Amino acid sequence: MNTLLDDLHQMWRIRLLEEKVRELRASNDIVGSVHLSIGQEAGPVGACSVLGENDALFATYRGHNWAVARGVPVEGILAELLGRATGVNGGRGGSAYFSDFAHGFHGENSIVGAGAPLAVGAALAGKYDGTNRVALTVFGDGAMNQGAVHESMNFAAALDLPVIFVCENNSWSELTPIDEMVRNPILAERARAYGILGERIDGNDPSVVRDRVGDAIEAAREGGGPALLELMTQRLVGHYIGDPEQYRRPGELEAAREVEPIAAATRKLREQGTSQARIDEAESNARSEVEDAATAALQAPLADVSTVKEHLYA
Amino acid sequence: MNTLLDDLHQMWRIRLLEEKVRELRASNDIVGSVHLSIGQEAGPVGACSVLGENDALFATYRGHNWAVARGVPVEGILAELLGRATGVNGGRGGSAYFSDFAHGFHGENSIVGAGAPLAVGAALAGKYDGTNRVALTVFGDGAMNQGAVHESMNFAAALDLPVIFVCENNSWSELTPIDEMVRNPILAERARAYGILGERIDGNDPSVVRDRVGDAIEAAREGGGPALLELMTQRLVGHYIGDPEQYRRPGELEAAREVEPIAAATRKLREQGTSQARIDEAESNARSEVEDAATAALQAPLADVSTVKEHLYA
Amino acid sequence: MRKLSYAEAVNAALRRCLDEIPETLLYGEDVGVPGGVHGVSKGLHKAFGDRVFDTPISESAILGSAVGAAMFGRRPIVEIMWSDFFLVALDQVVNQAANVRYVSNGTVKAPLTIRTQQGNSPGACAQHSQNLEAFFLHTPGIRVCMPSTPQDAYDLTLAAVHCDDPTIVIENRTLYHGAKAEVVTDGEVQPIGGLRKRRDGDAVTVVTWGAISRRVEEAAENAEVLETVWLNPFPWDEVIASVRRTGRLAVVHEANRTGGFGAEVVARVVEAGVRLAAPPVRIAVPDMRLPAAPVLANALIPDVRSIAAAISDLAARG
Amino acid sequence: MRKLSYAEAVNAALRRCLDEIPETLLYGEDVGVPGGVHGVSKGLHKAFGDRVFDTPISESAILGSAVGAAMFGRRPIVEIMWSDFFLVALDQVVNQAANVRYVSNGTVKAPLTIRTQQGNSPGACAQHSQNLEAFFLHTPGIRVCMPSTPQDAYDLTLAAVHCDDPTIVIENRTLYHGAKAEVVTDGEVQPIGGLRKRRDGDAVTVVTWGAISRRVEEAAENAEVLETVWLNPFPWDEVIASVRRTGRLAVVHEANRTGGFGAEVVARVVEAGVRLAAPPVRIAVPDMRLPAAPVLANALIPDVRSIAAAISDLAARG
Ligand SMILES: Cc1ncc(C[n+]2csc(CCOP(=O)(O)OP(=O)(O)O)c2C)c(N)n1
Ligand SMILES: Cc1ncc(C[n+]2csc(CCOP(=O)(O)OP(=O)(O)O)c2C)c(N)n1
Ligand SMILES: [Mg+2]
Ligand SMILES: [Mg+2]
Repeated sequence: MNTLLDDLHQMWRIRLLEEKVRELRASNDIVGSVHLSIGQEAGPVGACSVLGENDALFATYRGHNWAVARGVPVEGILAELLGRATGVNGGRGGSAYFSDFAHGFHGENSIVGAGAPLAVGAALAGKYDGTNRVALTVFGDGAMNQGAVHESMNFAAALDLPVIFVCENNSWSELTPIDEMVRNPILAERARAYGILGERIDGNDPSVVRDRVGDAIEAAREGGGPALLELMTQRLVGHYIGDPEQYRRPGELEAAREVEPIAAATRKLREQGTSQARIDEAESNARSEVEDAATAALQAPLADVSTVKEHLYA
Repeated sequence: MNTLLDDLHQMWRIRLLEEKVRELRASNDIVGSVHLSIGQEAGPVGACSVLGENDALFATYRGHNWAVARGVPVEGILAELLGRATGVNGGRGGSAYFSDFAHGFHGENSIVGAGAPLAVGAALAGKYDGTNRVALTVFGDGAMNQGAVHESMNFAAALDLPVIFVCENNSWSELTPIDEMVRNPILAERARAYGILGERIDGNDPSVVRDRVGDAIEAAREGGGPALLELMTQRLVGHYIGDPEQYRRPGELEAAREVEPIAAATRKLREQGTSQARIDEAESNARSEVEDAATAALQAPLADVSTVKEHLYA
Repeated sequence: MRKLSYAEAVNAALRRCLDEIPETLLYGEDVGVPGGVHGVSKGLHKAFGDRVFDTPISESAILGSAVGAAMFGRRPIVEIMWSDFFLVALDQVVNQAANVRYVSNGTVKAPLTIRTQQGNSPGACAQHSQNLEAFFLHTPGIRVCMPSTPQDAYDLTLAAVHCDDPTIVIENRTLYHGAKAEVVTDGEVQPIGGLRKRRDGDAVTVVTWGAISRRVEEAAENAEVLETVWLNPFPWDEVIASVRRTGRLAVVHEANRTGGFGAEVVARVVEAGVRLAAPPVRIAVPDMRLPAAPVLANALIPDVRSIAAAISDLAARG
Repeated sequence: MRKLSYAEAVNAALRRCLDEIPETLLYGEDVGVPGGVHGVSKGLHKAFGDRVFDTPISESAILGSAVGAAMFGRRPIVEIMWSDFFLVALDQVVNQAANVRYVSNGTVKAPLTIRTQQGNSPGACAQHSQNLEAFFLHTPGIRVCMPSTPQDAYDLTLAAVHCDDPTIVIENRTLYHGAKAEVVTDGEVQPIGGLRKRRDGDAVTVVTWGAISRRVEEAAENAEVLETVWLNPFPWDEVIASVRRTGRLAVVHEANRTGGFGAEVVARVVEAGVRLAAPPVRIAVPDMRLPAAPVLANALIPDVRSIAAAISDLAARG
């Protein structure tokens, strides 16, 4: 089998889900602010392919890509965003704060950096429950300046906990460029402060991510402690749906479209001589999956108001 | 004049103030928890000698040494600890949270790491008020793992603010050794993460501290931005008065007494041929200052209860 | 007079402060060049240069630096994008800003202004929907106001920046881009404090604050609606006097009921010995986390109908 | 039966939990090898090895890791040395722990226990003297208790660790090393909730919690003193029934008055339509920062005499 072709299919599943979400937001079937991951498909596809069943995954509000790559059903995600009873959290989480433990997705988080301490805890639990669990937490470049992320990296390092800190560097924190908010733009170098492995890698190539994250996971599982991986990538769309993106730099998006994961993978496959038919199939299969999921999600009943007060306490 | 001899005198002023505080705590004239700086006299003496009048200084609960070195009258400090009306804050701050703006001491802080953001603000103000102020904030080794300190270093770096981050590494955070709470024991190396100058220096030699802090201040004042200086030192007494210190490592205190600032300076002066009389004088002058201050402070009236509700709001 | 939206009114007030008070600074995440994620500070960086700037995503550093700068003579105006985000840095408000004046025995002050916005909006998750005014109102040393109209957004922002105490202005994103209204922008700077009587009536006194005030104003038949735009200082005398007259009290807030500031309002009124014709009523969100799905959130947040029903029910009782 | 101090009672409860519940972990700053800065966890690292450990000074990581570990089947017991220190990391309690069960629609739980201690002690500064229970009691999803006797310290700690919700146990350092008392350490684990009737009387109902309860018990002549050791869940029915009988209500807490939980108690009682012979009274610290000098702090914190005076005054009124 062809890994890159599979990766392309996985990336199309994310891309097309997000396109569908954008469509449903435009029609107001989905309401509220939505953060798309278009352009950031390679990281989750590469990383989740080396995460084990017992491993933990904590993402952010920009987490649809990680949820899909981790195996959360597209229909459950769409239903969640649509506020349906069949959503992964029955509509309680929404676009920016859903989770699906049954599928190994331990949650988005709408507080910047707040997923990191939770991941540390998941790894800590693994020290005692015999799972030898590795916890992966993903956050953005801007989150590197949040106190909780700093505390988590040092805490995991001091306790030799198997936590993989994945920083998706898409060069923007909302509307502000990361290179103006730090002096040392190579965020991976912060790993040295904590005495842990730090690497900046190509976040647009799923195989690179698979290899580097895979090695880090292996080392962590063997007791080597945490690692910080900086995935260089780009957000091809606004920070949120509706973002006028006035902050974009000249030529930025054009250049980004050249290197973005799906364009790159498609080019590579062509170079490798993969037939256009199979390349198209990777997209079309994903498209029908997303279309079917959307149809089903839109037919599902709205979240059940009669249960709105349940489950606050045990 | 002999700088080292002056430094010795300054260090004795701190040492003897602290001895007096310990005495007054034992007699319950001072109540509550008190954190002595015995053994950590060189840092403040060296650093404050190169701080300008308009510069800012933010310390911690272990801040009597910095207050004295900065020029806060010993009587005002003792009166504050004794809860007297003549205390620098009229008794409101106490041992762990007093300040004296009139003498350039902008406050202790009893929240670990919380002085750092305040210092960033003082430096920020200096960008606009024409003072070209440098802000120095001092904290311990353990505080390096607090989120607010991380945020402050990056914030100051990104904005090129003249903040000198002084980490007094006395190897203990309360009852826990710093070398077990971090993987990379050289805390100064964290400076790289922020793209700022970082140096680990001898914190027991006031002249070394004077030189290195002096250079950092100069660079910062010229727009070079912040620096992180790690002062290697030791706490010769408990974390707080009454600390049984069961955590001490074998031989630790014996070794520390060899290198502690006052012993070291005295030895050096002897080697330089300074007469014992002048060396003794450095101590005796300090002793009479502290004794007189204590007598005066003890005679001062208790904090004025009739004003206890004043100054909460403008 | 100019017609301004709520966001434009805040912007106009900030512009005036930056213009008239050289000590002011305006900063926070995306506040400078981008003009704010909600567009509230649009154009101000252009107009005032490096006194208006962006910061890293570091709330402790943002708030703490504002306290420090204020201690050194500046008048920083900083933004916490959502009040939920105070929770990563509350120390700098409660343990730092609130103590500056009192602990220094009145020798130092910290005249900073913290702008934030809070509450639910359709689809917002539990981490972006909270109403946290009760935390600040339990913190001696901090001033708090909550405008819900363009004119108040302008006036309160101005008053807050001129106030010598640390002051939190709690805005609401659902109001930012609503209908424009005529706003007096050249009036005197008002002192902090005071309330707004939104409706006359003698059956019930309804005390409310924040965006939900707009619903209350619409819902409250024959009630005296007092919007307490300033929560600290709180207009106790006026509220108590009103309840003395009507004999009935309802308090409406979007924060969840238990431990909300509505309890304080009820307590003060009864402690004052006001004779009530019927037990007081609090109309608030039940003690839940806020679910994202609008149908669920709407089942928890009082709307015009449920507020009207509760108030007329109170008017009829006793 | 063993005679234990308050600190020893907490220690005994922690030991039993570590012994009987393999999922428990105990950690925090100085909690492991040193046995806690107040000696509460003494001997537990020795007894339970790496299930009891020390951490960096990183409250966000301590609290957040406890939430994460709890989501993955552990029962972490973590310490926040002073409740004032929650303020650097409150996000992990309010935005994270409190949401786990509700937002996951009941599919995930976070059974962590957070031990802390709070309040003033002689000489303590404003940053080490606060009483912050009102913050937690305004946060749906969090359980809160506050023991003031060795037996309750034991029982509540045990109940908290066994509880499946995030639970905060608020201790008090002035009680840790006080007189020893006989403590039943082999009883059944009690469910959360419930109160303690400390005194019988029919003139006044006095509701109180925390260390100040000891003063109230001593001060309250002819009053029914109800110590609400559990604040969430709160025993509303019992409190309201008592006030119905006595017709008079006083609430005493060490937290500052405005926005304190005493307001909630007053509000609930009057909302229930209880007929009062005199207006309710709150006895609390005035809205100030806490000054370090004992003479100043003592001028603000209610003592036995002022509590007794206020209560008998209430008994005489109306
Ligand atoms: C503590 C906190 N501060 C601020 C915000 C508002 N906010 C949401 S996303 C965001 C930018 C984050 O940038 P980055 O970490 O680079 O992630 P990206 O959005 O680029 O994926 C900010 C400031 C928040 N949610 N939480
Ligand atoms: C946020 C916060 N967490 C915990 C504490 C309790 N505490 C006071 S001092 C201290 C140790 C600090 O160690 P270090 O930074 O090395 O300073 P040192 O005491 O050695 O000077 C701790 C944990 C605190 N005051 N604030
Ligand atoms: Mg980014
Ligand atoms: Mg130390």
